Amino acid sequence: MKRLTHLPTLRIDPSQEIPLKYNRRTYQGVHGDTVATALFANGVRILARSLKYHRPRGLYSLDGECSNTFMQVNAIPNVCTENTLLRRGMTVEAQNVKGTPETDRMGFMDKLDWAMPAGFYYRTLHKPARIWPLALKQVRKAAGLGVIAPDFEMKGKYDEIYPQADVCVIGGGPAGMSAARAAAAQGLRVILLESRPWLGGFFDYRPAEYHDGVPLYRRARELAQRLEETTNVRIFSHTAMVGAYNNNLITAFQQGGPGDHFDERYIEIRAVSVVVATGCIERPLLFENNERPGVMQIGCAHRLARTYGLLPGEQAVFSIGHDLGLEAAIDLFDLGLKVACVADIREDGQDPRLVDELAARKIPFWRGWVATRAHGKKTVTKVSLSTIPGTQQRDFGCDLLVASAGMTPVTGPLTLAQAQLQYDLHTGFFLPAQLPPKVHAAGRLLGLHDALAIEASGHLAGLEAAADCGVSVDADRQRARENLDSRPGPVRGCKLVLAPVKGRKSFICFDEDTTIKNIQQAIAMGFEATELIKRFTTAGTGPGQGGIPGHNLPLFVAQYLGEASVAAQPTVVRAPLVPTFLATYAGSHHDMCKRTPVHDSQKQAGGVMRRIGVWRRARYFSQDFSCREEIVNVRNNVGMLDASTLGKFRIWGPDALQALQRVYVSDMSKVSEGKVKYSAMCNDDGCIIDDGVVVKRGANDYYFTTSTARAGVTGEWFRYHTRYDGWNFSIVNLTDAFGVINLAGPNARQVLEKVADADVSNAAFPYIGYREFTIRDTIPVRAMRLGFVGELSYELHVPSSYMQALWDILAEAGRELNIRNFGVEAQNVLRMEKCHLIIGAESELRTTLHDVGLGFLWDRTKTAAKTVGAVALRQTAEQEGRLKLVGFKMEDPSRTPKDGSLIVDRAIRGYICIARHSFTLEEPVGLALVEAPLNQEGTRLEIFEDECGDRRLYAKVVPTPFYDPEGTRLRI
Amino acid sequence: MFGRHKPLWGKKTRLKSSYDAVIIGGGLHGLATAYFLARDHDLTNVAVIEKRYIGFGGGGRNTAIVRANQRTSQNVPLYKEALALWPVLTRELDYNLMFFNCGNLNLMHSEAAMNAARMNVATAQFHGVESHLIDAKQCKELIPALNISDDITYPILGAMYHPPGGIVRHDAVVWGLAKGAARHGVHIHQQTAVTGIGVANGQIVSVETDRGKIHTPRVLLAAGGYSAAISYHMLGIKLPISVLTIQAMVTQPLKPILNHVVSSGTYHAYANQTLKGEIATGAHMDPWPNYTTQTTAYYIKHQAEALAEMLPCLRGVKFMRHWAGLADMTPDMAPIMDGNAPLKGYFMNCGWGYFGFKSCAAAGKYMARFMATGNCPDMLKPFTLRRFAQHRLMGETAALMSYSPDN
Amino acid sequence: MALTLTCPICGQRNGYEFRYGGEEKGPRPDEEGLSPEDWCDYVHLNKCVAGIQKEWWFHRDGCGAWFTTQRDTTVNLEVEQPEAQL
Amino acid sequence: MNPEIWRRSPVSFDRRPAQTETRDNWMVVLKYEDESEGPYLIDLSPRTRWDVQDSHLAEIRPGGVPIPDKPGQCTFQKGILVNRMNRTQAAVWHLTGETPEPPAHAAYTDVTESTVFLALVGRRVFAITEKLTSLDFLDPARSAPFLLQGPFSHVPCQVVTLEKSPDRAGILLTCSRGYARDLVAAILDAGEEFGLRPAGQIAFHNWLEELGY
Repeated sequence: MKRLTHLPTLRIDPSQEIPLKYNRRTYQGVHGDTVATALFANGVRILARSLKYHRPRGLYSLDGECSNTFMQVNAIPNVCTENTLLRRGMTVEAQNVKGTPETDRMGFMDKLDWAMPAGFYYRTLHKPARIWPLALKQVRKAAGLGVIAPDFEMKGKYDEIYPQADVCVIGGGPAGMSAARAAAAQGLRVILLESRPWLGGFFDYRPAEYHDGVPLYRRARELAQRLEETTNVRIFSHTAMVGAYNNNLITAFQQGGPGDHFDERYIEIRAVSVVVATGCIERPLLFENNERPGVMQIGCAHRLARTYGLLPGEQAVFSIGHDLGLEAAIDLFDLGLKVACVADIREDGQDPRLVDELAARKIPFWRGWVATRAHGKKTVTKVSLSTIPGTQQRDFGCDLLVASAGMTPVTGPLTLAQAQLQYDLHTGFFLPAQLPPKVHAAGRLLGLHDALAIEASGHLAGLEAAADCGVSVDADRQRARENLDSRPGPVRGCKLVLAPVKGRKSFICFDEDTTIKNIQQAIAMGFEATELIKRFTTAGTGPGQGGIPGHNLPLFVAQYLGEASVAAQPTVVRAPLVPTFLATYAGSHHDMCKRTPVHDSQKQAGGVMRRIGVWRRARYFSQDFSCREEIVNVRNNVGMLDASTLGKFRIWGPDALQALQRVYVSDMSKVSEGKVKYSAMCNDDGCIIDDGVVVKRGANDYYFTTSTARAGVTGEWFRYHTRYDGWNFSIVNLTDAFGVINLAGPNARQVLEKVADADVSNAAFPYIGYREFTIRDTIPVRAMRLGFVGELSYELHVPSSYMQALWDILAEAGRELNIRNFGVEAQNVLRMEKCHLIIGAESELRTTLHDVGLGFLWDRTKTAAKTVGAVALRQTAEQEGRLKLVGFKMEDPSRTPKDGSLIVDRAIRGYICIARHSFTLEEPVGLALVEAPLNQEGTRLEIFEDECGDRRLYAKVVPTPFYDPEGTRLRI
Repeated sequence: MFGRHKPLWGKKTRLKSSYDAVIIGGGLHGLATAYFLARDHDLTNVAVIEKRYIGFGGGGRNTAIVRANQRTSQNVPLYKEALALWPVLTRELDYNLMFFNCGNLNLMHSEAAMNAARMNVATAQFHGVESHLIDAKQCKELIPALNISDDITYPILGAMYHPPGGIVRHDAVVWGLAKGAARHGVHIHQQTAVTGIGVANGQIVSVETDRGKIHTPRVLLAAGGYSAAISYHMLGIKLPISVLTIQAMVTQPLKPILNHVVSSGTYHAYANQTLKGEIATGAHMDPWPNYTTQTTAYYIKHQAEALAEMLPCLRGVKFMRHWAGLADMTPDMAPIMDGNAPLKGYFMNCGWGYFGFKSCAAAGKYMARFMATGNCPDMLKPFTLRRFAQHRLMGETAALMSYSPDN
Repeated sequence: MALTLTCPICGQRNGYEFRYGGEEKGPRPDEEGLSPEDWCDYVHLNKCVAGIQKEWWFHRDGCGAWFTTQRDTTVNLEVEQPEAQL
Repeated sequence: MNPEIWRRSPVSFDRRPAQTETRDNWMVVLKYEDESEGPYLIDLSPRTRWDVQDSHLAEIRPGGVPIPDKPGQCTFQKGILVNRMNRTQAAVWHLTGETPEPPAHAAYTDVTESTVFLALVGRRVFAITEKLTSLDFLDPARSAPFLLQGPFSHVPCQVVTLEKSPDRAGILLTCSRGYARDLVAAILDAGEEFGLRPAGQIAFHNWLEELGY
């Protein structure tokens, strides 16, 4: 097809050819083409088949309002080819067809519409019940459009940015550009978003006069150039605005061009004020076969020629309701299109100059006529026109029917910003009755058509937005308002919704193949709210969302129900306003995770790393996940564990003790220097949420530890529970400041005494002692003698920068003893043998301090402290029927039950929190939460494992701890 | 084949001045209770009062997932019965609820999670509900699109696989139950707002609406996310509820790619493919109470990040619609089903959070029995409101609580 | 996001930077003599106001301040400047 | 002190150092090979940082520098940057000079080891940061230096804008030490298109000098 190559409005470069592969054939497009325009240039008219009826579909609009031009591009499904720029190396395939869109073997579906009224699947396919599974398979196969392969890999770079703006202008047409310019002139930071690859909006492609002989397209380029030169305006072109959230958070995504470091990027803008200048799209005209290829909207036909250099057809009929249709007919005629007839729905109100121009070209112009039917099996061959009441009718042969009921404003951004829309009788638009604070609307979407009025309205909106930012613009604003008032206001809109049609195939929603008849069926079944009709008929729920039916559906429903059209409520619009790749939303997505100071050496030593909360930790040090060697080594020799993830805090100040009393269950006034105190924290339910140790380092000055999980929230927990008290205390989170090594095992002292600059003998540094000393004259450590794993052990807190050095020093010192690492799982088994608790493992949401046997930690006399959880602890102290923590051993020691197995009788009575074969005790041991009275010592527990069938395991409740009940090994 | 298109839930009726029972809320639970009151207890002089249109709330906003693999032995039997009711209701209501019995995979990303899941699996099996633990390789066999490599934020170690679950067309449930209830004579009053509840001598006597007063001895509060506010504003009864928004979104429609419901608590994400071919996926809740049903940029991005890791092929698919609904969360993530307390004739069925869809049929059945007989069925006893003051939280979630919206 | 909050220290920020700390219920009740019902009222029960409520927030990702603010739960907007706490 | 016992920064760049020095058992890189002309990412983690908390902050002068009155404000004198965090808390960052002795006053906590400390300086720094955070380092209502506390690459950070001018722009930031590696990776990834490279202490001091500090 020959291109018009010399139009000044072109956005293509005909000299740069780009090949594309479509359905295994190679075609040539040119630089600037979209995939669909390139195919159109090659004579391809049927671009897709519809979802349900497999009807042929072609170019209808160029802005992605429906799925008519959806294809698979480079194995990506559902690519809207009408606004996807053609790039080198593209492979394009039709989707949802058997064969090609031209010869889809599923085309017969179009004849079966009688069997598929609105919601037919709710009323059929289940009788008899056995057909449903079969029908289900067919339904799934038929549904959906494109195909994605399970192993598909999305190529390209996806980025994200979070720019700040005073004013964000949505829409880079004349109004948007004027608004941006006005706000920028006030020195504000302005962001302008434009969905097309260039600025200009509906001026861009039109040769009609702007003012003083300057054509609109030239004016658009002038405005754009000036804006591009303004340093405080940031222009994002080829950027679709997709979301608007409270307080003007705007999201958008931009497609990368040559020179960009991204293929697409997600943009999230926090703006003080927003101007919406998104203009209009066209309201589809409803008639029989209104979506037949060859039927297209005004802008589509006009822009095909003016932007892409492609005449949209040879012989055209226009059935329109807006002056843009007349203008397009005239311009396209001048470019070589034969125009059989222009039918205008409107009886009057046309721009007389356009009417004269039509007459000058001898183009038949019929007022009060409208298309009622497009003929032609696959593409348009003939059109029936009739008068609005349907009294007269005439047919015209043609291959192009330019059809449009009128304009409809692009209000998506406004509704997302919470504007309530109302039907406006003059324009026939759904317009915001009242705009949300700091949101402004400008330009054509308000119904303006006059070029100067559009710019003036943009200018005013820009100033209004500037005023929101605190700039004083009163005088300018007054002038701008007067200027706008001096220009023509909104034009009267065409109200016709439905031509006088017969037939069954007038489509209100293309994507879902929803016809007018379907809507009537839904209403007959009691669905009267538009939103329910939408759900029942699925109109407007397809890929194009409300793009095609958004305006017509509520109008049609209101008219059909005989309500005044002012009562019509538009259906809900939802983000994203333009379908957006998950890849784009995901953006660069940096995974942020904490590493301990010895992360690398742990890994090098064979550590199998696991993510635990915000940290990565070494869980095992061999592929033997029972950790036998690690465990045996700690029991008999000495091992080292990286416990750096423990929460660590300093709390001090005159009221520090009161704060400790509030959150810890014990009497913290008993914390003394040189000794650690173990205690627990509960929530208000009395449920244990944390345990750890506290030491006193000076007057009103404490250092304490929390579990890894609580490290991030302990500071706020203290502040929260003291928020009414006005206490004077300070707290610093030192979790990351110290690495922690747990040096554990009967030989631990032999290692430590080699390197410590202090006496670490049992006498000088006994169990539950706290000491501060240096290692090798250099490394300061805070050392605690604890026994979480049940052996002599030292918990060494060391400045993080020295952690690796200390680790290496200890490893070296312990080399002759064969010291070795142990990981989190070995620790887990070791402490379980000792029945030391891990919160969350042996406790759950409803487990109190009493339930885990730690009730003795609670000091019930310190009521004045109002300790968190104390009330619940008091009220549940003697409560019956609670889940209690018990230790158990197996009747048959050859078999260790799996964690999570149930304790049952005729009902479920509890579950196993943890059970392991103990290498130390040479039999399985475990801890379970069981309903009292099953917690009595000696009780036989019946264990129900997953997949156990009728088999049961049996255990017996035994005293705890299993290992070293006297605790002598901690004290050696 | 279809004959005339008749109104599904009868003609619009006048609001009578007296009903035997008034149900506040034309959602899943309200309509289900109305249906079972009529079906099982001959209580047909019943009004369902709906402020907007039926299914406006959670009924039309949930992502349609059904399952019976909950954690506690109080919950599992209830959900088990609910699951079994879908085919029964399809037949009884003569309305295809489109139960797609595709099975659910709940992914686990740590050894501890696998062990915790085993407790759920064992609980299900103990109650005769099919559920299994499977490893990562088996997950991949079921869902070829799944990424089971180690190079994602939370590598997948396995899953809890629950074959009897799946998805049910949520709108159809609303419409079908409305149809069934109306067929038995229940009046469904849409666009009717309850403005007050009348009490005399500790007994419910009436319900005020913007269309007039209704005398009734029984009222059921089943207003979903709005229940707690109604309870406090109209009766001064505070509930242990926080109302949060929960968001969901769908992609453009695809040919079948996902044949199961897949979810991950760690990623705060779940996904399933609707019968229309869209990937429906949901996220966690916004952690602050509100009644807006606003969506957020944060969550659609989060959701994309999560799915891009779990199901990387979906990076090439586009989100097209994002919405939100209200979830009335209780501290223990289990509902409140109670009645005749603290007022005689006052029944409540709320606090369902985001589990209200999968349970509605069974909950409606037992609430109807409770309302009709005045005796609380054993099935509902654990769900009493009094459990919070009695320090008997249910263990539906194992996670520890701190102060938060749900405490 | 659907929520921004004005931190008394850091100014207006994205709501996800904060942790919600519950409805304002006043200081902790005295421990002794508190009945289970009164305890439950303080710890678990909420008014769930559909309208303006006074509530607690913590600027978790920022300055670490706890503060109260008045927010309209039907539109998710603050209605007044927050009251600073520590 | 044993000089053979090395302290380690949480940051290690995958670059060859060209010039190093030892300072308090830290091995500090003064210059990397092929630093190019910026923008630069510089590891300042060995630099001393103190947390100061007190109900009467006005009475405390860390290193002789007054603590600013209002949260978000900073003073930068004698190589010491003092950032007011909230009503009772300030951060003190020693940017130049020898390692100071921690004051005996209870209000001080040495938090050098708690955080990773980075400088991001040079051309197009804010084009890099806008890829990682929505914090507004160019807020016209604030003049440098000023402190923002908020998420940067999803991690809570303290960020001081030291200079806004496009050519010499620069920020300093700290966050929990454990995030160092992922944070550095995120910044370098975001800065790749702008030629961001790791640099040593000399580049940082040159930059401070250019700014006239």
